[in-house]
Amino acid sequence: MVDLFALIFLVASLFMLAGRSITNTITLLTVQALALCLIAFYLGLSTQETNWHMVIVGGLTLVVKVIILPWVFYKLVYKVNLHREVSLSVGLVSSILIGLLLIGLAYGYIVPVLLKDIPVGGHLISAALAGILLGCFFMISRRSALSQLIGVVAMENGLFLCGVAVTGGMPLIIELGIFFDILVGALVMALMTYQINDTFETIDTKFLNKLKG
Amino acid sequence: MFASIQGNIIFIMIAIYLIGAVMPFLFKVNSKMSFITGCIPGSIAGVIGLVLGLAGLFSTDPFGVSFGHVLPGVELMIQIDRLSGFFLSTICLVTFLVSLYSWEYMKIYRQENIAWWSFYYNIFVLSMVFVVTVNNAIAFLIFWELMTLTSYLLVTFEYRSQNVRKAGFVYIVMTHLGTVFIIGAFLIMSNGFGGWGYEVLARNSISLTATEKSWVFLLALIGFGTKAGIVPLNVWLPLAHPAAPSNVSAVMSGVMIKTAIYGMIRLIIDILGPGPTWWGGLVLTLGIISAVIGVIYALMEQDLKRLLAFSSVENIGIILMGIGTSLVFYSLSMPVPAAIALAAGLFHLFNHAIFKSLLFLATGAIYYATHTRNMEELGGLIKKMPQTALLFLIGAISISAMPLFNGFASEYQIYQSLVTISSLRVSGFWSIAGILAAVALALTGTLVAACFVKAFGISFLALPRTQKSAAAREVPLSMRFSMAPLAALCLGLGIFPQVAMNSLLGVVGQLVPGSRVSGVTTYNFNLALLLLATILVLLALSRLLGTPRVRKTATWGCGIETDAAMEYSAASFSQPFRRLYRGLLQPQRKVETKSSLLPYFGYQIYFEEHVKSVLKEFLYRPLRSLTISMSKKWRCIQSGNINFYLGYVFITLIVLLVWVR
Amino acid sequence: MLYLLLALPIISGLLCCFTKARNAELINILGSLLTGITAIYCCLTPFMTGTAQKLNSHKIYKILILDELSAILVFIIGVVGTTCCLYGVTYLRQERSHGEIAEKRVGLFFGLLHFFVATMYLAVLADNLGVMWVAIEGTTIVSALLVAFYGNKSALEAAWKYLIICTVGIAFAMLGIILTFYAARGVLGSDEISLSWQQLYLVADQLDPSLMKLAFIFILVGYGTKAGLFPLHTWLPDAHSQAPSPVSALLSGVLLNCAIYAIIRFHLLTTMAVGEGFSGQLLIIFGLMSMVAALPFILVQKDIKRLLAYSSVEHVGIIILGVGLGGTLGYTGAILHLINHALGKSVLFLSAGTLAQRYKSKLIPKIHGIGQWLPVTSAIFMASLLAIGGLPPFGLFFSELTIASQGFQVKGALVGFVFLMVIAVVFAGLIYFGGKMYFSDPVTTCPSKREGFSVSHVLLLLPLGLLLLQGIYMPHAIQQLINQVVKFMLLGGMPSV
Amino acid sequence: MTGKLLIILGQFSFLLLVAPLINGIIKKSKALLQCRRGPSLLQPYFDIIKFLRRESVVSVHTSWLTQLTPIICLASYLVAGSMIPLWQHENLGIGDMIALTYLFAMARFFLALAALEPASAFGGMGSSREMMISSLVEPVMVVGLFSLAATAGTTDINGIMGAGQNPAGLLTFIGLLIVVLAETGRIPVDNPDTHLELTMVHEGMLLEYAGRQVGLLHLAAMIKQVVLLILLIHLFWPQNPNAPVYVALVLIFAKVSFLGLVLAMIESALAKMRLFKLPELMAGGMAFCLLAVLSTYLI
Repeated sequence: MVDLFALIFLVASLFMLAGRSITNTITLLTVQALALCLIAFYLGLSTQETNWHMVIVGGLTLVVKVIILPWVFYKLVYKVNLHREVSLSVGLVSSILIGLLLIGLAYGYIVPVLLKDIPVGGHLISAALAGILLGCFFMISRRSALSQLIGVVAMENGLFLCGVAVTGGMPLIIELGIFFDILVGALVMALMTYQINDTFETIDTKFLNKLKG
Repeated sequence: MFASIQGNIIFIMIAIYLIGAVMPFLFKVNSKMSFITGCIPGSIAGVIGLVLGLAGLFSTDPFGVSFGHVLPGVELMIQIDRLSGFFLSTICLVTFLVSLYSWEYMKIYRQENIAWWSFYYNIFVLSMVFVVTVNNAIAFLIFWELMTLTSYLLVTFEYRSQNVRKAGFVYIVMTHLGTVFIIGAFLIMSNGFGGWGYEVLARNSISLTATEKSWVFLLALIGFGTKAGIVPLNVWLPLAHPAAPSNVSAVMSGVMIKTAIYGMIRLIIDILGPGPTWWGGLVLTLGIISAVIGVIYALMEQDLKRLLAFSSVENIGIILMGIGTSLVFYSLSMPVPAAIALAAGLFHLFNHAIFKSLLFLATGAIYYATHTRNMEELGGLIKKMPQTALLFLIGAISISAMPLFNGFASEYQIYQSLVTISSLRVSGFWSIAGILAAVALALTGTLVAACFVKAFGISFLALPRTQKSAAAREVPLSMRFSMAPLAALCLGLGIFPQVAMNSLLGVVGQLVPGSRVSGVTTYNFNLALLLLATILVLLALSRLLGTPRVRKTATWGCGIETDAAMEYSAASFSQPFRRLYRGLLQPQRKVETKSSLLPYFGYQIYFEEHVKSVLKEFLYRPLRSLTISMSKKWRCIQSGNINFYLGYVFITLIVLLVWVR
Repeated sequence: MLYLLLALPIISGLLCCFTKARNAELINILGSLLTGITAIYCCLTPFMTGTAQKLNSHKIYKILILDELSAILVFIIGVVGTTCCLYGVTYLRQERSHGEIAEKRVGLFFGLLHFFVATMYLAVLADNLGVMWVAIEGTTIVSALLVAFYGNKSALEAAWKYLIICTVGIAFAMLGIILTFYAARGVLGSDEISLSWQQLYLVADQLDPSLMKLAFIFILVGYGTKAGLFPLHTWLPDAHSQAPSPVSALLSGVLLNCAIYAIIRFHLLTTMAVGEGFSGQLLIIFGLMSMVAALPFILVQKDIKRLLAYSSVEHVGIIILGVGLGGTLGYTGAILHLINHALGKSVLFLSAGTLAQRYKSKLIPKIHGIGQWLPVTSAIFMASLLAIGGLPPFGLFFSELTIASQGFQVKGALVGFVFLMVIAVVFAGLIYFGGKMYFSDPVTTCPSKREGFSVSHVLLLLPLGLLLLQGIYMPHAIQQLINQVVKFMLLGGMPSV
Repeated sequence: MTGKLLIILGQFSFLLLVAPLINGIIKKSKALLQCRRGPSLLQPYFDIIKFLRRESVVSVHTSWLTQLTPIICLASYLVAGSMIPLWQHENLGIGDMIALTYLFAMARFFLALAALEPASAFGGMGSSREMMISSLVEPVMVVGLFSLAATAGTTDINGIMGAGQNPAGLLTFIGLLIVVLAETGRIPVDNPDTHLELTMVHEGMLLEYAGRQVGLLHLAAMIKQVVLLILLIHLFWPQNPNAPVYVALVLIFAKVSFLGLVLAMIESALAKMRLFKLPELMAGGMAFCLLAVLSTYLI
């Protein structure tokens, strides 16, 4: 059951690489987050006495990552009205291939080789690592500030999944702090995206290349 | 008890130097008081230091004072043994006179801020004192760098001119890079647990392997060689010395570059101990190269101070010849000749300190009187400033090693060592090498003579070439007075060299174990006396016979009235040498004749000839441009594209993940 | 006490945000002074009492802790932070007179400045890995706002790169923390304790090596990004050059040190878990890489603040190298260098900022004859430049020498020699540009009147004096403290009692 | 002490008396070789006395240096001569090769300075060329003397008496003979008789001198020549140490005049070289001396 959600998560983060449309990307991000909080709820409720910690975390995810952030992003998209990724730094096909490669790396090298003697819950952790790597690569392959922002959140999702997978969630206070951080960070980035849009009349970071040497 | 008294004296000396450094700030800048408070404490402390140095030179066991642990694992302790004593007395003797001299001399720099000058100057001297007296590697390095820094600030004192800035930059960069090698040498010897004292290093160095020892030797040679200005590394010297005010260049050339020799002796002979023979051979070779090349370039110079700077290179070469010879003997385990050779080297070091500072000060006097250092603008000064002329002449005679004067006394000793090395027949190679070295020394000697005939003859004799030198006046008394003792020492040590040699043998006896030398055959002072006597007798005779009538007329100028334009100029004096050594100097001449209406009458000739510094052309400039271009290429990694930046992070992560197992 | 240390800057920051410029300055001065005093007082306690000062907020585990290592950092933040906040007043006045910054944003500036300081305090005081992570992420966010403060194109660009790159890095760091947590939970069981440094150090040798190796790699990449190690340093020159000078001073003087602090802590942990060699090896490699890679940028550089930024990269490399080499000398050198670099570089940035303000340009060719126009500031600038170049009588010479000697001992002559050579060449670059600016004729446009001595110079001279003390005569007490810290590190984070 | 002084005085007077005669002999024999009658043997004496009596014309640009130089030259050559023991070979304690070399250098130094003083181009040219030539000659001289000194193991002149009496010594002798030619300013290096401005070196330096000074300088030059010849004899062709005084003196005189004849022959056989051909000549001399060294040490 968990593995199914993990699969959804993984597929979502892979497909983010596939499309040019930013709105779709945001949808995929939402799907990712949704899978995430489902996993959290499942882990929390499947056990005979409910693990409230997990439930709370799941709820937070639901609020922050499934509702608030996507909403913010959508607004942002309409504000700067940029629905399609203007320019990629890595071509779609090649980025898909690289994405598959990264998944391979996570599944085939990091977990079985580097973490071999550690009993990990299913392939959650592999999925999480893959998610993080994919998120990072997503940022590399996209040029627009907005996509990079989305990439950051995607990585955070991967981190979250990893936390859940490995440790069944960090201590609650930390968890809260992290959520707060992500929220503020994302908002600040969004703010800055606005400013960039105002100042440069575009959010394509290829024009942010005046500082060099 | 004795030591504690000495300690107090040391404290007092340091205090006086510091007073000299800060006092001038209290007075209105460039008021008379600031000059006095800047220079007089320096000279007083110099006297005290001289006394201390002599005490150390002749006392059997070292004395000193500790300042406690100033840094983690570093105890700052002044310890004056014989070697330190010798160098301390040299430094303090010269700086004492220079400080006296500066008091008047610095007045030509009124527009600058004298307070800063005296701050830098006193700290500079103080750091030199520390460099030769501390017994701890870290402290040595700290004060070594402090010395470099302060001297850099002194060199760039007239920073308004472009050349001075350039000179200062080259100077500090070269010496700083040199320091890296010195640090390397020290660190190879130090064990990891912060053993920094000399004796600790000495203990460690016993356990070093032969290759490690050789590395230490090479690093030390390069590092100190940079400061001393041995030939491949001497580019800073002819730039920095002329850039600094003359009194400062007197100190730099007279004593500062000698601290490098101190470091070499301390590190290689005292701490590191004997090594393979090729060490000595290398030092000897470097010495020969520096001596010959240095003097050839000196001969080409028109600027008096550049000439003196190059001749410093040459003299350092001669000193190194002495040291190298002694290293050879040392490694062949012949302590006695080693001791004598080393003493000879030290003796020449001291003599060079004396006459080179004398010459620089005299040049400063010329600059004071004429505001130029270019020989082509001078001339006829022997009539305008006779006493300065006499002092300069004495310096010139001594540096070109004429009998009766100290330069000859020390070069004689070095000759003796070379003869010994070839007559002991340790091997055919060394026998021939000794003779060849002697030949090189002889060649150097003649070239130096030529060089200083030019220096004195062109700038002091014949007619003044420009208005500047025609209007010259004799410099103030205090300047002449502070030069006189140096001249007196030149003559005195020339006539009684045994005194110096024997006390130096004491110094060497401390360094080279088992070298108890009773006395050494200095060249007999009967000769000196005889020569003096003969000269005097002949003078007396020519007086007694009564001079026949003397008619004073103008010089015969082929029928034309002679004027300064017809004199032999400095450039034309050195022309034969330029032609002789064209392979090295690569002179480029450019001649244009512009004829006016008639081809035979009244046509002007434009002539210019430059010599190239081969080192600069073919070593330093390419190196520099290569570095710059490589850096320019490398900058492209900071391309300004954020995707790349993220890519760097990502790739680093992947690489590490792959690397980890 | 520690809570006070956190509370003070936050309070004053809040106050600043919602007041007029005039009062904001006042509050800023008061707040920063108080914070500084508290910091100094706090950082002395562990040495006085000899034990780490713990604050039991929650019954089970501690949020804040002040042991020897963090005390050093608190000291640095105290001194440099206060200096920068105070200097900010003069700086902003200049900016306002030039009309660079609107009157009403002054309060905001000081507020953010104080929040920035607060987050850094939290980062070094946190006993909990998670809290520390949160704090460091917080510093990124706040300081990004400060970097973007001017709001012009280049500032925005710098801020954006800074934000994005550092966030990505921090994310990796989080992954490392999670792995550590997992490894620790295997030993310590209960959740909360297993993220506390104190507890971790106690059980460090039982942690799973392979997990810790992986964790350390993520940590290194993560916090390394923040610290500006070579391939990850790309945000650093942009941010440092575009931020207002007091902020650049804080970034380079303190923020980098916070990241280094995190790396050091994990290094100690990993060394005890995995054994010698692994993490040290990595640190040595990264340290050397950073030094060598920063060199060319320093040799050919037009922008004075970028120059200083790259020299920061180089110095971070030096510190990291020292930590990696380890041993008594290595750690002593690293700690001393941490302090010295923070002091010297902040002074350098502040004075350079003033120069740039006066000449209305950050380009070195445009800045002539500072020696004659601004004698005092330029003297301070040159002094700190020489200090950063590693020339005696300033402290950096000694710390570099110490690290170098450890290098010669541990890694053989080559590493040590490369290390020294790079430093020397960097010095050549610095002195070249310094000389260009100092020993040249002043621009014709500059007013004839020379600058006099003012209170802001005293502010700059204070750290410089400390630096001098570090280089020539270190009081015995301070040497004791340093030894204590080094002992602490050698024991691998155990309290040294 | 007094004994030594007497010996020294005796040597001085011997040199002073013999030197002009030797010069006369050389001149005369040269003339005869060139099928001229030539001046009388005593002509140099007359010249010197004439010069010493004549009024001296001094340039207004000169200073005390010009007055002092002839004295210094004469003194240094005399002292150099007194280093080489002529009869009883007891150690005068002053004989030393290096000192000898440098005494010559000293005389040259002052002469070159004095030549620069009267602001005329000829003097300058003369002195610069003189220094150049000396920088070529002196190394050869040193390598020659040192190869002998090293074999003898000392630089004391008594110590190395007759050190050149071996096959290697012959090579050294040739080398040193070339040195002597150069040092005495003879063809092929310099022409003592010319007064054509552009070719003179030694004469060029004396150009502005007149009267007593020039007389002293001529005398000094003659003494230098004799000293060099005596040195050669001392090294390569010494006579019995404990011969009575008059025998020794007579022998010395004979040998010196013989060498003078040799010089005369060489001079009349060769033509003057161009200035910048001299390095090759000196390289030849150097080659001989080095060959000698190699043959002593390697064979």
